Amino acid sequence: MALSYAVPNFLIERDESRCIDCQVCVRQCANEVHKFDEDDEKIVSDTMKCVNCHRCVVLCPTKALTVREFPLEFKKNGHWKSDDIKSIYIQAETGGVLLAGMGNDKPYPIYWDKMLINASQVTNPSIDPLREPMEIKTFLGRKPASLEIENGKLKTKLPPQLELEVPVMFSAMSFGSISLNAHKSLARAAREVGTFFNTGEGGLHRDLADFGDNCIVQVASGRFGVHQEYLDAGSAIEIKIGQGAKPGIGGHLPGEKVGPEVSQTRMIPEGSDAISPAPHHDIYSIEDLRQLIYSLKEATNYKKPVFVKIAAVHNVAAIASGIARAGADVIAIDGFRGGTGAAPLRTRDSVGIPIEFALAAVDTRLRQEGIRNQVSLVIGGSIRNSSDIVKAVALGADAVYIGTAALMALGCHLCQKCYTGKCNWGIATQDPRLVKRLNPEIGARRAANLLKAWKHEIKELLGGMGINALESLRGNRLMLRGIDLTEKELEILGIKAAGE
Amino acid sequence: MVTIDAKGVYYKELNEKVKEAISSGAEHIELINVNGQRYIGDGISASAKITIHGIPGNDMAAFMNGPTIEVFGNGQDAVGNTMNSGTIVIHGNAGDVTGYAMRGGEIFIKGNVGYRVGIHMKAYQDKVPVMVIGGKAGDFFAEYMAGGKIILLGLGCEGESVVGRYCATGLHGGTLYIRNNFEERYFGKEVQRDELTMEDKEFLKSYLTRFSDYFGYDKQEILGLDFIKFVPVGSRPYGNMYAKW
Amino acid sequence: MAYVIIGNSAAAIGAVEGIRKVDRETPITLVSSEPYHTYSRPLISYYLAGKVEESLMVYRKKDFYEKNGVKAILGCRAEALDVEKKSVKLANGQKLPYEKLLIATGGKPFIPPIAGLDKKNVKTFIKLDDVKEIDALVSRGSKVIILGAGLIGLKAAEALAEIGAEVVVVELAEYILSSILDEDAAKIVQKHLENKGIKFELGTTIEKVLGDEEVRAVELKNGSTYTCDLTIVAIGVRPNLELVEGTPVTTEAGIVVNDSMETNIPGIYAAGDVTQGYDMTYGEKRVLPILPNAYKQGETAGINMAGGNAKWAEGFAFNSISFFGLPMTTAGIVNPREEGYQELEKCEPENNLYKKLVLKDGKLVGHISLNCIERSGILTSFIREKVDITNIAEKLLNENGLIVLEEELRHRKLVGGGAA
Amino acid sequence: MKRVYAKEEYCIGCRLCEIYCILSHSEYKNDLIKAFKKSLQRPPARIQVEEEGALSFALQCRHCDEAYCVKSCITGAMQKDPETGVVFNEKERCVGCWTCIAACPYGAIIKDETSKKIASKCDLCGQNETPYCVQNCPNGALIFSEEPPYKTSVKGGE
Repeated sequence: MALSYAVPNFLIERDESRCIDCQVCVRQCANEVHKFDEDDEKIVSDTMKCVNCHRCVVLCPTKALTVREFPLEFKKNGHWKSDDIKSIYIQAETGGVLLAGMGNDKPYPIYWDKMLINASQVTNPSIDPLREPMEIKTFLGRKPASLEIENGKLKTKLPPQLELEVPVMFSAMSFGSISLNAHKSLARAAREVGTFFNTGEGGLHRDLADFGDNCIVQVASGRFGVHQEYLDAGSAIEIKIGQGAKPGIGGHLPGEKVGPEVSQTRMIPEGSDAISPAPHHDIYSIEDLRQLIYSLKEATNYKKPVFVKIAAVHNVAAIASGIARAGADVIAIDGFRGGTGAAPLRTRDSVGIPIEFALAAVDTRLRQEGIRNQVSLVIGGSIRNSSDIVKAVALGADAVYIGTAALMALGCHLCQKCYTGKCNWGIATQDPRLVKRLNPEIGARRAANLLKAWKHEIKELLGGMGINALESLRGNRLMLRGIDLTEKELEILGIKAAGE
Repeated sequence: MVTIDAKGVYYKELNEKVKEAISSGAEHIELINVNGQRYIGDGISASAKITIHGIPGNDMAAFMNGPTIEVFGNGQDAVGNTMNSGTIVIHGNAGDVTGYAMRGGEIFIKGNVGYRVGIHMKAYQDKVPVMVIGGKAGDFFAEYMAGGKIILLGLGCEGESVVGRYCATGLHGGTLYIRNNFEERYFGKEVQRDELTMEDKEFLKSYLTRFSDYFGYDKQEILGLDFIKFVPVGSRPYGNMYAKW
Repeated sequence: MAYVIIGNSAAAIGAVEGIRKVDRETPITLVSSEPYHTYSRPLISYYLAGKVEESLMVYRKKDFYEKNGVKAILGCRAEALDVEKKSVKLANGQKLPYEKLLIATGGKPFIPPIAGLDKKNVKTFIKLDDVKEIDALVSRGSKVIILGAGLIGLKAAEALAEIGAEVVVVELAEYILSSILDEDAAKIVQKHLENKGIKFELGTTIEKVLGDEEVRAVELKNGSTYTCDLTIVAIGVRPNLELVEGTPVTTEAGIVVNDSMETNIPGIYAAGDVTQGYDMTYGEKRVLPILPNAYKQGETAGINMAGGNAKWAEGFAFNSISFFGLPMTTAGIVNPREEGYQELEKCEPENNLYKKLVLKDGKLVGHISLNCIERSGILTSFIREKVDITNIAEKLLNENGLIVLEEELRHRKLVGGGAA
Repeated sequence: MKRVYAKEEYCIGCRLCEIYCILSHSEYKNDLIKAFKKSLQRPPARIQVEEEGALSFALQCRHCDEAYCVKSCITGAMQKDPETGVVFNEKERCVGCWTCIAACPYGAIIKDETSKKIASKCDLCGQNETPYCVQNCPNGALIFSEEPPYKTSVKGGE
């Protein structure tokens, strides 16, 4: 084989004065970066293999390790950045489509950070959530245009609703793309906090059969693990049309990740590729989508809300309108920063639009068309913290999905190598030696803690605005002001500039 | 037997009636004057038989788990969509995406089928879906197929190709048995021909016998037909397409 | 009244502790012909080699008798047992009435019927007094003949070699340590001992003892002659049955006991090297002169004497011993003499390493771990627990771990410790 | 009594338990770097990780109610504290005969030949607090508890 032109990405620094040769790093690195050299009687590290996942750094009992960007620089070039050059080397060497994990990491503007939240001063006093009731319970599902009340009781029959104690759900991540222990962690956390996790297109493992009350089951183009019991198990069904990390293309779980458990859950033979085609082959139109929505409603006797999840793309507002009219109860929109276990790099980084714009556009459009009440809006694909959530709700979202943030709660250090199956944190892997690194008791506690913390923060932000119910903030764009935004951007977001 | 007259009945109401009949123990339900009502048999887990006179609408027997449905008429699009088990017999043609993503059960169609039929069929352990098509298939036949077996007889199609373009592209599991005329160039590069084994012959004999019985063909004549067997080149069609970023 | 214990070693101490598990009050009288506070008999070779001081040889701390309400009559033989009157007569004339009696008189060395072995410088190697006498007789360069290459003989040989004596071990069997090793393992150990200067004469015994008052030389049956300053007879111990001779207590090779350690006479118990108790690996009653068995028998007897309910039917041979740093543990049947046993071996003489597993019907009944003793108690536990190791025997030959166990047994081990 | 129990499904084979066990029994109780770099002869860890493929767990002395090591000890050095239940070895009287090793059904007693030959074993870090191994297990694979994590139908060892 000819010489590889690849250069190291990371530099591992070992402080010899701190290293006690305990070899925890050696044992913990699935990429085999560290090794004990018998001749020199010390640990040596192969920088080429390092993915900067921080597993060794975190577990090192004496904190003797540091990982840094490899300091090698290409000659300064305003156009050819180092990633551009490196990707050419890789492709020239392999002829392959560049595959990446997690979400778009390019320095596009983060619009969440260009919106500011209002607070009460003097007028309309703020509310202290520690003393006063603060309602952030959220119901997802179609709302009737009007309610009829008879003798003090609701007469109108409500379509099925999901009840959330926090306006945050764990977004769809399949068992296969993530480990069973990751699924267990999210399921338990969802139950503890009173929200939902989403199976993704990978079926529901038998160990999680009891978690149906906190589970959204997904139906995607590959229809893996989809059968009557599965549809019956979930509290809601999500038809996945697209996802933010890879709008317009399908998914592909490589055969090496299809071990016995994944095989059984997806109901496909061990070791075979699980290919989710780009489109559902029974959906080529809004009318076809309606057909699948109702086919699922028929199959579950109209008892469960049906979600339709799409990626945020250019004409998302029109598509969302069509979805609402097709009978979906909830529309989930995934922004261009949404994560994934594996996506072609170019798709991940250059397809789709920011969720902030998509959300504002969809909410506006549905209101204009007078059908906003017919669907709930759930957005995902970049939510990092509770203020992002508050801003999203003010822009019109009913709830948000978190994926990347949830995985970080479980230990993910965003090395973006999910597709290698060697996740050192036991999340994006099926290797039993790695999977057991994620203890679901610990994972569930961490994920639940995150949501609990955010719940408090949301209440505080609401209280600051003098609002005591999340419902009162929903679509209340007056609570937002833009900063560092163009006229057009402000117009799309439907918010005023700071100071206005 | 319970007979339900579907004339002028909205699909939702019709399907409710069918489900009610099944939950009250009916073993055989006859639907008459069916005219385009959708979702018949969807998601039903039972062993009942449903006989349909007329033309059922789209997504018949989607997610179905057990029943037998016999249609005296044509089927529409997405018959047996993602079905798990049961038997469907159609005394006519069937539309697009018939048997999409089906994982178990059987579909017998007397006539032709539309586009994208058998797409993404899959098998798991003892669940091996089977589709027997009397006539010809449209484009994208057996695309992305991951498991199961399809027999395509092409009866009455002499002189024209029994499959359309992009046949079996992306196929990575399952077996196709296709008779005589087809355009070789229509096939994706992911399939290859294979020899018929004794097991294949037994399988063909069993299903062709039932096909003949369902649709009144001369059994000896049908059993005498020759088939060409297609199997996947590999179970990982796109395994080497990617480079690690 | 109440409890009388004859003996002061592991079985007797086990009995005291057993009684006190059930009955904290009733006095116990303990009688020993030796004048010492209870001490560890196996430590006498360490004492001789100068590796342990006498004060550290105590088997239980100095306050043991006091704390446990034991009246210890030391240095006084129990001479006669009157079963009818329930009384033991001591050498000092005292008569000790008992309600429950434990006979834990141990073993006494067997002296073969060779003329001249009654001479002054012929010693045995059982008690502290033995080594004290030996210690007075030997010094660097002393020539010592040891008759018997068993555990005692070789421990004596090691100790004497360590203090600089020239040692010749004479053994009738074809290989050394024949009670705990097989021939392959014994060869390795013998070589190791020879490297340390010990000479062996195997397959022979003393034909003739030369000398007047003292032994000056021995002539062996194979024709060799060795001059010597000291002869140690260590060809085994026999149960010390003197106390029960002429009484209705049933004896065979030793005092016959049931699994409660009671003899045929109600109220009279026996434990330790004096008994013939059940050996689970052989499935028959045998004399099992090893310390852990003595303790367990004594403890069992004690509990039952005090009105508790204990059984001990898990006895089998097991030993851990080292010679000049070469450690070995062995247990159960290591040399099956009959058909129906499966033997797995790993033999690496270049590493002084040997391992053997003996199975019957898929279950482990014996093992030898020479120079690979780490975690060998797991093997011992398999014998005791009658674990079917058919599927893991090969793995066990290379690794003594719990990891090789199937899930159920592994979990059992992981949560072990509680008496439940 | 409270014992340290291993949950094999979450043991990640990092061996931090062994490392912290060494720390706990070193002269520098709070400084890993000193414990490893300054102690010339480190005694062996008293907890041992076993690993084969994806299966791994750490095991140390079970502090048996009916301890074979105690009953087999030829010198009386190995004892069970009647108050705390801790099985401990009195260094001074131990002669390193390893009979306890031959007796322990868990293989939990370790040869320590760093100075005088002695049998080394878990002492629950003095029982004052949570043992170091449990405190420092990064994945909750060791618990210090009255209740074992696995229900087994048959009694284990003793």
